[in-house]
Formats: sequence, structure tokens, C-alpha cells
Amino acid sequence: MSTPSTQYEDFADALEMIDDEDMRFEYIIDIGKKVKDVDFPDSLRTDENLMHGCMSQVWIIDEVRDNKHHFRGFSDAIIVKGLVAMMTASFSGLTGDELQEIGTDHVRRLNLGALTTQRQVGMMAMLETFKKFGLTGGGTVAGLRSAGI
Amino acid sequence: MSTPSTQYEDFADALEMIDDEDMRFEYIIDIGKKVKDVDFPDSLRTDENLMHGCMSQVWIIDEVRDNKHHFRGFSDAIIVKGLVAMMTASFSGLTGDELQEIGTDHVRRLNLGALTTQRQVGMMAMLETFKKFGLTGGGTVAGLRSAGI
Amino acid sequence: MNKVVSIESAIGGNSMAAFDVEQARADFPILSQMVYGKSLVFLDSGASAQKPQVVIDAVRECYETYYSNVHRGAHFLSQRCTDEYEKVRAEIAEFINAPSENNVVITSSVTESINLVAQTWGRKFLKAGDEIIVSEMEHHANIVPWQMLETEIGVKVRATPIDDNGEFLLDSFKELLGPKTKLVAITEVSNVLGTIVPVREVIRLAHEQGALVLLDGAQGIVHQGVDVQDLDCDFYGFTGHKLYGPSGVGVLYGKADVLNSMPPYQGGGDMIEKVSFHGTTFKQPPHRFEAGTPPIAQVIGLGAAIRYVKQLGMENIAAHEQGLLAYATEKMNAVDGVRLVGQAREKAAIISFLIDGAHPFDVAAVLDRQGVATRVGHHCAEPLMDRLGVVGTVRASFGLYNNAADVDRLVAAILKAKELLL
Amino acid sequence: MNKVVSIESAIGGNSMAAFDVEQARADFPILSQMVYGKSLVFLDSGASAQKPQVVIDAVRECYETYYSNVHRGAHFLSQRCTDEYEKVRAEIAEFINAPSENNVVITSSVTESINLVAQTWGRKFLKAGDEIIVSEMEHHANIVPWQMLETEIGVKVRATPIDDNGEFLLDSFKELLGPKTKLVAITEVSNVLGTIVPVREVIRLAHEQGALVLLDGAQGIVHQGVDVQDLDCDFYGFTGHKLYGPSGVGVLYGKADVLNSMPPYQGGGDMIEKVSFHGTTFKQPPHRFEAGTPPIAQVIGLGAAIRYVKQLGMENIAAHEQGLLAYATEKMNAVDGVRLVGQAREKAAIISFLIDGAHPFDVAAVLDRQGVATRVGHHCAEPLMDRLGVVGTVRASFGLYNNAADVDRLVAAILKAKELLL
Ligand SMILES: Cc1ncc(COP(=O)(O)O)c(C=O)c1O
Ligand SMILES: Cc1ncc(COP(=O)(O)O)c(C=O)c1O
Repeated sequence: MSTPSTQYEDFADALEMIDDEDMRFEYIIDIGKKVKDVDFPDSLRTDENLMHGCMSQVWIIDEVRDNKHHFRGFSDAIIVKGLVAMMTASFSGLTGDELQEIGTDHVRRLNLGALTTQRQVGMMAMLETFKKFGLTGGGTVAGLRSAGI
Repeated sequence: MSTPSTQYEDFADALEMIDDEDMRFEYIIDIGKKVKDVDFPDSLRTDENLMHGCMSQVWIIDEVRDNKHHFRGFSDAIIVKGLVAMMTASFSGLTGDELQEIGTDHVRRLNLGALTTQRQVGMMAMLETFKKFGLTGGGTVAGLRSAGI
Repeated sequence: MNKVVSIESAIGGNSMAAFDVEQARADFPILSQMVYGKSLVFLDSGASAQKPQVVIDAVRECYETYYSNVHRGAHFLSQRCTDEYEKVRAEIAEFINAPSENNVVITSSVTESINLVAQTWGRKFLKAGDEIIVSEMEHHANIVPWQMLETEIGVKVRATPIDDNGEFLLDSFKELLGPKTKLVAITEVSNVLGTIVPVREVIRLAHEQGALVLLDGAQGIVHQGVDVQDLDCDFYGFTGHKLYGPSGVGVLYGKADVLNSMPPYQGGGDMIEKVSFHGTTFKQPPHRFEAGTPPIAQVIGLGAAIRYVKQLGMENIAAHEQGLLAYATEKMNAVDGVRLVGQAREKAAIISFLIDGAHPFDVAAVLDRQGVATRVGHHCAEPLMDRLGVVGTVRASFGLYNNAADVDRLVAAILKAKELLL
Repeated sequence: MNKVVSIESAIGGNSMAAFDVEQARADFPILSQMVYGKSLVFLDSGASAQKPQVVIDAVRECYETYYSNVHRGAHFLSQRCTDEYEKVRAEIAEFINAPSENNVVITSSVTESINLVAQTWGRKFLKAGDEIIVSEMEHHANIVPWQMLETEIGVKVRATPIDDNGEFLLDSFKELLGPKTKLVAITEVSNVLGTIVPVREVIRLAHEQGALVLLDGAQGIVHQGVDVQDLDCDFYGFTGHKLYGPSGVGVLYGKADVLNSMPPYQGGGDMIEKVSFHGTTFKQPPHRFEAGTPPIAQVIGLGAAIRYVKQLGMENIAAHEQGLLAYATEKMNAVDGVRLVGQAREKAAIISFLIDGAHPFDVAAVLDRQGVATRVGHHCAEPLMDRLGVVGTVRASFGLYNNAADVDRLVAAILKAKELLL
């Protein structure tokens, strides 16, 4: 399995080193707590950037620089915020083609036993969104939706 | 428990003496087979005389002589015919008042284990009809029905 | 020894190797029950099949170890139970070869499945004068919902005829079909006669006329399985309790575009996207059609039933039942005065019959006393009784657990009935 | 030691003698499950209750020893199964004090019970401009079916308000009531706030205006039982799975004259008197409303559940739960930053709450990790969430098997949530 980024490796390694599920759960909360409101201002929390089908609200943006996709995201709930932070950091800095190489196994390495199926499904949906951004070269979540992708 | 008739006693005794359920079942069939079509001609098998709510068709008539009710009945199925024969013979020759004395226990003595609940319900319905005839002094099944009794 | 040979070839033969009926019988605890002191011969699977231990245990295990309401919860049990529940939806989809689990709507019975179509698709797309074709041998579940639309909307329900053998008449069906035909609602297998309807032809012809086709698979799926994509039916309904699953659960399959076009059926929890007093929006299928708490443990039991029959092999079950059918037909035909009702060339293992001169209720009662459970009456197919000119029939319907000895007991009981009743 | 005394008086006291919660807990096999290595604290009975062994065994025993389809068969098992099934109908009638078992319609859930009334009584007797009053704290199951009639017929659904404590406002209700009001459809107990609605007053006032009253008893019957004749409601619906019974079965009670006046709901087997292509007639209630094979084993399981709670005593269960409610309310109020949502004077043992500064989903997730199963979200009551101005709540709902230790674990988990999340 390829390594998308050093951030990804860091997260994966950290989670692997924690052998207590409760601690892994708390680790994710800690990541979520580090994401501050200012990191993702209200002006970005628009319907345009809102992912549907999540238990809590999730916003995602894709900033493309030098053909590389840089994701940022936010949620109103801390645990989801933690997962969003892990996902966006892990899979940012890749080209559209590189994003297509990312598979569910990559996500599975991050989403250890501490997560409910519903959250796992949410993470997979996030990955799908990243890959779609990769395919279309950017845009907004709403843009993907209205393009029917 | 009072004895409505000697026929009743005969049936009850006979059934009590048979201690095999299968034999009791066959005893009822035998009674049914003895009832011939001529005993209850087609002309009596009318909607007027038809009891509703039975699995197979059951016709009942009440002939009142000297204030005493004499029932006859018929069915298209032999087992039911046997039950009808037992019921009509057992509870015929009684006055309206005497009919009101007949209780479900009387029927229960006739309706031994060989019968399904549905048939037991059918026999109780027949008893109810007899008692209604007793109350109203006669008439037809359809008459009872349209009188809403 | 002629008879014995025919038993072997009918029941044994090739299928013996793949399917061991004695082993299968051991999976069904109820089969060891005694009835009036006799061992039970259960020939009423057409009304409802018995359940293998794996189904009973799946339901019990659900309640004992992970039961919780589904879909709405984020806690461990709720998540676990939702996973198991939704896994079954996928298994059902695979079993009937639906394109996706989103084509699979959970209902409480095939009766509800058909009513759902009538009340959503029917009320939305049908208008006065439109025609719905059913057959003369439908179960009431596939007649009354359409008659209710007759009263409500003014559509016309037309019955395509059968012949005296119970054969579906394709030519007559072709004649009935016309531009007014909007729906053909047909049983795959007659629950009374066993007739296997040539549904593939029916579907092709109906589609040529632009009509949709709903198959009542209540009996069909049990005896032969189904591939809804291969058949190309628009709707397919079946009921769990006849497929060795729990009571209280059914399925409606529908093509995606058709399901998507349908308004919701019942309103309540789980089927909505957003509720407010200013306006409410609904979920996508299949959830749009699943209001309220579903039959959770029953779906899980149905999953176990499907795994069970798949493991035995639907072809093996079908071959075994065909063997029983051939054997029983031969033995019963050999009894003087027994008349088989329904002699179509292609039949599932369902035999309706009468004894000349005896009332069917009496026959069934005598059979019952011999420990042989059959069904008697109109079998929820009164129009068919009228068509055949009978008040009812006695019906022996076979399941995967029946064996040649059951047939022998049935025949012996029929002889006893003749002896007692004639 | 102040706290300990209050525990005793809340949970123990008089009810202790009559009701031994530890003994009751032993009846529920699932309660010994471990969740993430912690023993399970199940506080989600409001969504669906767990099942005592007697219920699980009743279902199993049915399948293992006497299962068969009901009503249509004359053989031994069919008769036995029908007897057991119909006996439960009589037991349900007795449990809710219906005049007769004929007032008891078996459905698949309270959601179906309510939809049945909307689609039969509603479509027959309502016309454009007629009004249906619901409350602001209804479950979607008691909103959406009426909204569907709004679209279909043009009736108007009006919501009678609550105050910020979640108290039902009788005066406002009186103002809404008028000659146009044809139906009042109200929950007995709010599934979110626990509020006990003064339904006796509601019914009296509605009847004065000539309106019928449907009570959604999904939560009410569980916490306090019901006497439908004493209340004089016209319809009463409840769901088996919240009353410690199986999933897949519900009940609709109706007054005899009202049920008699209603057309059938679904069409199919068992609900007809006579079917022909020239005209079909229907059975009397309750069978008129029960098309197809009913949830047989589920009804039998519900019977076992009713016998179980009756044996414990509904008053004892209610007293025990009130003790838990008082204890939990006190302990939770003592935690800084915890806000109880719903503070009506009369409440059933349901507590919705929020932690200031934490998202309810996060709170429930942390609770879950501590083995404490609660529910989070809108609880199928979005209009109520809008009214309260919250995105959702965390809800702890208590069943007869919860004890003081469960409350302590809940409070400990809340403290942990504060520690982790704030
Ligand atoms: C008050 C109330 N009404 C209706 C329902 C719906 O119950 P069911 O999903 O069993 O139909 C529920 C439970 O979810 C409820 O709490
Ligand atoms: C062909 C057919 N259709 C429909 C039904 C109705 O099934 P259910 O009663 O489970 O809804 C049956 C079984 O009774 C059947 O045999």
C-alpha cells in the first residue's frame, strides 16, 4: 500500500501504537479539539460546501495549487471534526491521479475499531468526495452534486 | 347438571364409554352417516334456514309443537352432520324456558377431545341458536337474524 | 416391486447425492411433534412453512445478544443490529438477483407488498378505464387490492382464464392485453393448483404493450427461486414465512426507476428526510416505503432462512420437490375415486384433490386425525373455486423437508378417509 | 450521606417490596452483554425495549412446537396456533380494558395503526377544510400520516403548542378546538420530553366539540398502562416492541361503532367474506383490517410480554420508574453544565438532556464508549426540535430493568464526556 503523505503515516502509526480502543477514541477527540473555529470560518460553512448524508454536518473545501488538491474541512461535532481533520490532512497534497490510487484500505488503516459503521461509512463517503474532486480537478461539494458525480 | 333428554344421555354415555379419541371421532362420523338426504330434503336447505359462520353449511329448523321445540338440521359435511344430529336430538322436546337452562357444560359433555376449537365454537353457536328459538318461540334462522337477536 | 423402483427414481436418483432429506428434516424441530399420538406429517407448507433451527436461533440470538432499534441509534447495539439488519437486505438482493439492495423494500408480508404497489404506484399512475390483468387463479392478496382501486379510481380488473387442467392460457392472455393494459399482476405459481405460470412470456408480452408486471412470488420463490433481472419483472413480492423464515416479514422488489417514481405509502419515522409543519420531504427508496420500526428480528430470521436454503441449494430443493410431486401424483392417481385438481404440465409440489362423494372438509378432518396436516377450503382463491365449480379442495403442499414416507402416510390416510366416509 | 438516603427513598421504599429490580434484570439475557469491555447500561428503551426470556421463549416455543398459519386451517397445529393467537387478542383486550377482543386490531406497529386510521377513517370521513389537531411534541408517526391527508384531501393539520418546559398547554388546545376539528391525534407521553399529556381532559374537550380522539400510546402504555374505556378515547395505538414484546407487531384499539364504520385498509386473505370478480364483501372488525398472514409468532410473543408486565404489576413498574426518574433528575441536575430538556410536572421516565458547549452526538458517542446506550438526534420529532431550538438531544429512557446503578453509570459517563469534550 502506497503512502499518500507523511501526515497519513503519522496518524496511522500513532493509532497503531495505541492498543487500547478507548484511548484511540480519545486520540480522535483530541485531534478534533485542536481544530479551532477560526481554522474554518463561518463564511466557509455554506450549503455549497456541505456534504450530505452525515449524522452531523460536515463541510469540505478543496483548494487546488500546482495541480495538487489541498482539502480542509469542519464539523459541528468534535469526533467528526477529528475524523475530518485526519482525512483532509492525510490525503492533501496529491494530484488528481494520485487521489484515484487511494483505496478503502488506506482509510481502514485510520479507522480502527473505535468507530461505528455509520462513521466508517462517513469516512468512505469523504474519500469518495476527495476522489471526485481529483477527477474533476476541483470545485465545490455542491458543484460535484449538481454535476451528478 | 340436569338431563335435557334421554337422547342426550345416550350420546353422552356412549362418548364417555369410548376411551379412544379416534374411536369417538369415528362414532360422530357414524352418526353423521346415518342422517340421510331424505331426512332433510332440499326444500329445507334454504338461505332462511342457513346458519352463518360455519366452516361448512349448516341448516337448522325448529318445529314447535305443544310449546316444545323440535329441532332438525343438516350439513353438507358428514362430521358436521353428525354433530348437528347429536345437538338437535339432544336438545329437542324442551320448552323455551327449559332451553334457557341448557348451558355450555351440557355441550361440553358431548364435544370431547376429538373436536377442534372451531367445531366446538360451531356447537356453541348452535346451542345459542336453540336458546334464541326458545326465547322467541320459534321461527327461522333468518328470522332470528333479521330480528337482530 | 414396480412401485418401489418408482419411489427411488422419483425421490432418490441424482438429487439424493446433493440433498439428504433426512438430514434436512433433523433441522426442523417441529417435525418431531406428535399429533393425536401420531407422528406429524406436515403437508401445509403452502400456507406457511416450518422453520429450521438456524432461523429460530437467529431470532433468539438477536433478542438475547444484540437487539436494539435500527437506523436511529449511534450506540453499540443499535449499530450492530442495524448492520445485521441491512446485511440481510443485501442478502435478499443477492438471492433474487436484484441490481442493488436499494431495490429491496421490507414489508410485513407479500399482501402488504402488493397493497403498497396498488396504493402508491396505482393511485399515482392509474386512471379510470385503465386495465389491470390478473389470472383466474390468483390468491385474494393479488385480487382484492386491485378491486379496491376499481372502486376508488375506476380502473378495470380483468381475469385471464385457465383451462380445466389449470393451465395458464397464453393465447387468451394475448387477447386480453391491449393499449389499456397498464399492469399485469400474476402469480408465478398457483397456491391451489401448483401451476407454474409462463411468466417470462407474460412479461415479454406485457412489456410489448407498455404494461408493467408485478409477480406474486409467494409460492414461486419457495419452489424454484427467482432471478428478477433475468425475468425482467417490474415488481416482485414474496413473504418470509413461506420461505422457512419468521412470520411478520415480506419483501417487495421493484425496478429502481419505478420505485423512484412512487410516492410514499405509510408516513412515520425512518421514511422521512425532514419533517416540519410547513412541509415534509421523504427519503429515497427503499427507506421511503418503510415507515416506523421495521420487523427487525424477523428480517434477521429471514436472512438465516435464505442462507439455509442457499446452502441446501435451490436447485436441489426443487429437484427433491419435483421427485415428491411425481411420486405423490402417481400414488394418488392410483387411488380409486381420488381426483387431482390441477394437472398443468409444469407444476410446483402442490396437489389439490377431492375424493368423489366425500366433502373436502370431512376428508381433511380424517387426514388430520391420522396426523396428516393438509389444508382445506378455498385457499384464499374463491374465484378459482368458482371457475372450477368446487366448494373447496384438500391441498397437500410440500416443503423441502417432506419425504416419500410422508406421501405414503398421505395415501394411507386417504384410504382411511374413503373407508370412514364413503 | 444525604445522597444515599435519597437513592433509597427514590428507588427503594414501598415499591422495593413489591418489585425487585435485580430479579427482573435477571429475566433479560441481553443485560449481561458487554459493550467495549464494559457491562451494558441500556437507556434506550424508549426506542425499543429489551425482551425478557419468557418472550424470547414463547416465540421459540411457537416455532418449535406448534407453529402453523392461523385462521385458515382445520388441522391440529393450525387450530392450536390459532387458539394461542386469538387468546392473545383477548389478553390484549383485557390489558387495555377494551370491551371486547373485537376492538383489538393487530397491526405491524403503531405507525401502521395510525396510518390505518388515516387511510380508512380519514379518507372516508374527512373533507377539505376539516381540521386535525396534533401537538408540537408528536412523533413523526403521528404527524406524517395526517400531513399525507392534507395533501390528499385538503384537511388542515394544526399543532397545539407546549411551553418551554415541555408542558402541554390545555388553554391553547381549547382555543384551537372548534367546529372544524374532526380529530385530535395526541401522544399520551412525549417520547422526547417524557411529558405526560392530560389526555383525559383532552378527550373530554374534544368530545364536547364532536371530534374523535386518537391516542398514540407507544410510550404511554409502557410506563403507565392504559384503560381505554375509562379514558374514553376513540382510537388507541401502541407498538409491541416497546412493551418488551417482539418487533413487528402493533395494536390498534377502536370503539366498536367507529371500527364498524370504517372501510378496509389493505386487501387480501383473511379480511374478506366472499371474493368474486363480480363483487367482494369484507369481514367484520377486527378481521376486516387484518389482510394476509398476520405476525403470528410476534403476537404470541406479545402475549407473553403482557403476561410478564402484568405479573410484575404495571403500578409497581410505574412506581419503580418514577423512583429512577426522580433519582436521575436529581443527580443530573447536580452536574454543572447539564441541561435537562423537558421539565413538565408530570413525566414518564424519559430524560432528554444537553451538555453546554458539547455537541449531542459527541456526548452520546462518549457515553456509548462507557457502555451507556442512549439515543441522540431528533428522535423522530423534528418539529419539536425546531420548537425547542435545538439540533437534537441526548435521551436516556428507562425501562423496568434499569436500576440506580445505571443512573450512577450514566452520571459518571456524563462527567467523562465533560472531561473529554469541553
Ligand atoms: C410516541 C411514539 N409514537 C410512535 C412511535 C413509532 O413506533 P413504531 O416505530 O414502533 O411504529 C414511537 C416510537 O418510535 C413513539 O415513541
Ligand atoms: C400465491 C399467494 N399469494 C399471496 C399470499 C399471501 O401471503 P401472506 O398471507 O403472507 O401475505 C399467499 C399465501 O397465502 C399465496 O400463496
